[in-house]
Amino acid sequence: MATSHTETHHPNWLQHHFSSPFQQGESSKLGMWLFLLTEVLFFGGLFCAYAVFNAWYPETFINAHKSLSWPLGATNTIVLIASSVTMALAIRSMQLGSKKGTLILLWSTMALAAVFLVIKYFEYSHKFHLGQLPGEYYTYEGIAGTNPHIFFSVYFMMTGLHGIHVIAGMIVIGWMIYRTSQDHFSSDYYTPIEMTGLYWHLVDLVWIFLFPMFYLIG
Amino acid sequence: MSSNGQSHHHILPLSVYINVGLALLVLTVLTVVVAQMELGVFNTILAMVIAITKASLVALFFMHLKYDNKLYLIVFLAAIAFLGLFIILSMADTETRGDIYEFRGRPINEDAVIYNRPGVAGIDTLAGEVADTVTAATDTSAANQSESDTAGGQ
Amino acid sequence: MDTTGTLFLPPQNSTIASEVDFLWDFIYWASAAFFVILGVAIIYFLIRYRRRRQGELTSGKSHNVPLEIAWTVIPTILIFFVFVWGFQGYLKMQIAPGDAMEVKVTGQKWFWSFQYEEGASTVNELVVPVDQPVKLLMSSTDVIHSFFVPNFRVKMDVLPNRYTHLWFEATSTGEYDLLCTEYCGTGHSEMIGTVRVLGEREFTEWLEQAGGMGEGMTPAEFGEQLYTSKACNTCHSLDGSKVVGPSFLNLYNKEQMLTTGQAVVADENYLRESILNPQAKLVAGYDPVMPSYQGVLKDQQVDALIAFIKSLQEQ
Amino acid sequence: MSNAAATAAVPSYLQEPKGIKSWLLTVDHKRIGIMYLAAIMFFFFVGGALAVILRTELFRPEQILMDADTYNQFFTLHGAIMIFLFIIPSIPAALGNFILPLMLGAKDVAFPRLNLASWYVYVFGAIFCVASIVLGAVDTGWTFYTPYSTTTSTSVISMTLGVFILGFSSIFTGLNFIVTIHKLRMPGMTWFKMPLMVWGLYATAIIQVLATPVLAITLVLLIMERVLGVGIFDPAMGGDPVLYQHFFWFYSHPAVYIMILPGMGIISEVIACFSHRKIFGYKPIAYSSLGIAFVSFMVWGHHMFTSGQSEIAAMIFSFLTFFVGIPSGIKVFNWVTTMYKGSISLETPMVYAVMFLFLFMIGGFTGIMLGALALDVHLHDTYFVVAHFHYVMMGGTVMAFLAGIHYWWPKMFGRLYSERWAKVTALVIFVGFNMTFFSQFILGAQGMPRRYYSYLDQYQPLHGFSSVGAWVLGIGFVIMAVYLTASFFNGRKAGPNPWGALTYEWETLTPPPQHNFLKDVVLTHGPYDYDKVTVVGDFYDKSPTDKQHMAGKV
Repeated sequence: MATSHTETHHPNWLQHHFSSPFQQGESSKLGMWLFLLTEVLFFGGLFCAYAVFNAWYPETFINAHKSLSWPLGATNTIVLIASSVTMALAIRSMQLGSKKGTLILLWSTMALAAVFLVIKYFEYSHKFHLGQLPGEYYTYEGIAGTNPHIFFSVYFMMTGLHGIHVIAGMIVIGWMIYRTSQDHFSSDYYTPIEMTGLYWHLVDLVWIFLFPMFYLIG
Repeated sequence: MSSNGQSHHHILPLSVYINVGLALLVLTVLTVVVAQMELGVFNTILAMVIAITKASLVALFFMHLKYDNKLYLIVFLAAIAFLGLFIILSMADTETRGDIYEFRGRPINEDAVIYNRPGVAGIDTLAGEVADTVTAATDTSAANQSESDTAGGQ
Repeated sequence: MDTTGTLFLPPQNSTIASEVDFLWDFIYWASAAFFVILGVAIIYFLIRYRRRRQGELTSGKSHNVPLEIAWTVIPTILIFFVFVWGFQGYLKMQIAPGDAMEVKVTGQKWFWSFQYEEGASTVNELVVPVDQPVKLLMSSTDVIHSFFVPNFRVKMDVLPNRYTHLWFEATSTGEYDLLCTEYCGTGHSEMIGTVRVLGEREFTEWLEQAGGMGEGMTPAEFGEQLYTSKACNTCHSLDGSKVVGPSFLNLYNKEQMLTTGQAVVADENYLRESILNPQAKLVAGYDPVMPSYQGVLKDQQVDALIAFIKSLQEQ
Repeated sequence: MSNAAATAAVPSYLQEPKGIKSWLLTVDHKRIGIMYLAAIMFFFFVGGALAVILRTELFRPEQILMDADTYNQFFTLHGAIMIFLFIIPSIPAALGNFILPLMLGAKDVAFPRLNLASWYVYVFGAIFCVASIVLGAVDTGWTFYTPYSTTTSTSVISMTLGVFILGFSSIFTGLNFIVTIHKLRMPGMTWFKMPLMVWGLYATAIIQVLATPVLAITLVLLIMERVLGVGIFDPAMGGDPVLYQHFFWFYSHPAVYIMILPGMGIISEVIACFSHRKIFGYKPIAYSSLGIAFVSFMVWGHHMFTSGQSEIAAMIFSFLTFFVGIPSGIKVFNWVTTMYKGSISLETPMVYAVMFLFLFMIGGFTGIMLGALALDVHLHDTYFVVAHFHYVMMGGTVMAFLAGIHYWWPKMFGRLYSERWAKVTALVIFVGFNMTFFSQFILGAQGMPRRYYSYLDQYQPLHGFSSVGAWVLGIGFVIMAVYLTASFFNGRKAGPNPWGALTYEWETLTPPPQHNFLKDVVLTHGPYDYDKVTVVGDFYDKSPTDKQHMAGKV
């Protein structure tokens, strides 16, 4: 664990109960990964629901998925991938000690996240307009197969939960932008940005699966 | 390595991020193209294979799993493994209910009667929980409920 | 066959019961053996090795490979037998014999109804012949219930919009408790019925006249009988007190205020509609919980119930 | 550490810093542990009072205190409070929080602020749960089975939202513990030099982070079902109520091990300490904790043998269920063997540990009965199940919790309790417990279904007996509250190591100072090296001298 010569080096961001910055950084990272694990299982329930109902009503799922616009979904996928790249580069930039580069890249990530949400907004409002709503509010009649509302229940639950995560991510990125501009970070200490990055990549990961599940194969 | 805890792993060259980003882009285009073809079950399999590839790229490079402590990789794989366990064991039930008696494998009414939920509808219940005062409103909703019961009853 | 029951288990009145009880006995006695061995060991050690002097050093032995293998392998083997027997018994419970008589069971808040292929129907009383397999095809109209007859050792949940099934073969005539074991609300503990096992001939006779009005009975008397047998009594009192639904006392020709705000007179037509389609005109102050009796009651029975309600006029 | 005179001037964590604000904003794991302890004890007594009221109602089949609806709300509250507000946080969040960093020789848990947040989240969640009483109570049972929970008119949303929030508290604690155990062990403490309590908490924490999110999403879906009618669990809309049960038990079965595993950790500590002997089979006990945690994720379907799930699923789940039995059995064998050739002193914690062994054995054996498919069909959802899980949860976890409370009480508050009263109380609780719940085994096997407000006459004698037992049990806990309170205010002062234990929480002052240890600790002996090192506990050594530490020789 701790190496002895770290005792003398005690920067102000090092908490008292850690014996070295290394120990603190590793702890944060492990904590973050465990948090991501809980996120995976949180989404997991919905993945399970998707799998069960997809197996029960395969025709419905195939018919219903055609009502989603894959060009919009694909655009959103590309937008999120781009935001992941900028996020990863923001961390790299801070590793190199460039505050300006980090700020630009964080702002780009934020902007791409906003684009994602705007596209999602148009998709949602179109669905609302058609009456392709979850569960008992479903009124659309153009989809053949049993229980098409279940497809939309799962669709709205999963993309909605994902959307909430995107919004939460934007809030955290905003906080990181603020802290970066206040010179809280340096090439020695950038753990919070790194953690934000991990979270943001997970949001991207989830979407990488949601996209084919709903837009491509139903 | 210095005493600082962060730079113990080397900083990846810019090209890694750009290349991975481009690979993800190509894979996205590929999965869309493949989905337009009619390949039966292979549509699903291919889409999932591509998604898993993309996810692995993100996890290994963007999330640094390839370079970091292997413990994080274990944590991440554990999450996937237990999710898999959850889905597989749940579906071990939902997919085999009709094994002995076929009638047990499916609902009695395949098509749901969407607007015929037993009891009080959800929104009204919420309202009732927050403030139990609007009795008149709930009464009418109960009446509507019973009308739809008559309409949709078997 | 043990028909008296033991300290723990009720009498065995079905073919599967002895198999279940064998498994019980096996686990019970194996557990008792382990419990006694370990219990005696604990007490013996507590006495034999009680602390006599403070601060003495003790044995550092912390492994004994043969012992550890023994206490891993032996329970594993025992448990494997338990699993196999348990699974075999379970399969027998699941697969009904091909010649089983079929009865349709409906669970509702808070009573059971049974429909026979021959057209008869009963409430809270399942009548079956002895020594003949009976297969129940079960579903619920509201929440999950569970069909349980302790003396038969059978149980199965009753789900809405899904069929579940259960079969048994009663081995002796008599009356056995039928209980709901899946929590279903206010009347859960009142959702109790009877399984009446009849001899083969008696059963055939019963099936023929089931559901009909007995000879020399007035419609009101028949209605009174239906009032209990169809479980109206779980929700409607005869003494004017409010239970789940309105009391039958003085109900006939009474002016009722509906949830819609309209008033209606409880005449024959209203009573008939309320039995067959209870939610159509709901009296204010009551929940829409009564199930429809369409198809459960025959016309003659509805008439009899109305006659019975009419007879309940206080002077 | 032996130099008591020199260190007496150091203020304990209870004394410094002062003021209510310093408590409410503390990030000290010990204070957070004590705050948790206060909160869970409050809810334990609320839940216990509900239990006594329920048993009183069940004394006779007819109405005694309340009507059926009230009864249904009471048993729901009893279950929800005891499980979500008491047992799940009891050992990990209250005792574990206090003891884990001390055992590891760490200054605090890895994320102290997250730890405090976890407590506030707990309180916040508890408020929602309690608010449901005012908003119209909940009558679904703690399992919230659909479609009953989606159609009942009671305030299910408030309660489920409360449980949802409590889940986060549990996740925070688990996450914190895993990181703490991985990263903050003292120099020299390798994985197999950790006390078994730490292994228990580690296995528990793994379950907490893996299973709790699934409960969270289940409850979100349940709330959505009520609010938007999404229909995923609604049979009338093409959904599946049995799927809800899968979702629910994927959390709630492992949750059973969240409750029992740390309890098993405590028992390992207490038996080793009071037998004054190296624990027998350290590695098997440690691995069996992880084994139980792992297998616990694959057995949830045994709650659903009669639910209408498929025969194949029932077979798989029954088969896997038995693999939980083996590691639990191994633990019991190891504990009993640890007592062999020990130097056993039967102080109160050890009394509870022995009670645990007996009660947990009965709980375990009846678990085998419930895992056997054909037999479970008969016993499922009867009082047999009620008795079984009370033997495991109360006879197991609560006895372990009480053993832990009595074991660490001197460390937490620096005072001893009345040993005589504690032993009498333990006896009262043991008798009351068996009266209450053993009779329920018989009731259940005879066919008495659970969650019944009234019952058939033939069950009355045993119900009556059980109710009397519940009163005895209630009296036992009241006595305990009295003598522990008395000890808190004017118990005899305790030394740093009353029981002569070798784990490192006893190496610091009693009660510990703010940052746990006066200087950094390094591992010098294993947690159970009673064959090499011996310490006479200051509880036994009544003379206030300084020769307690006699390392290596007698």
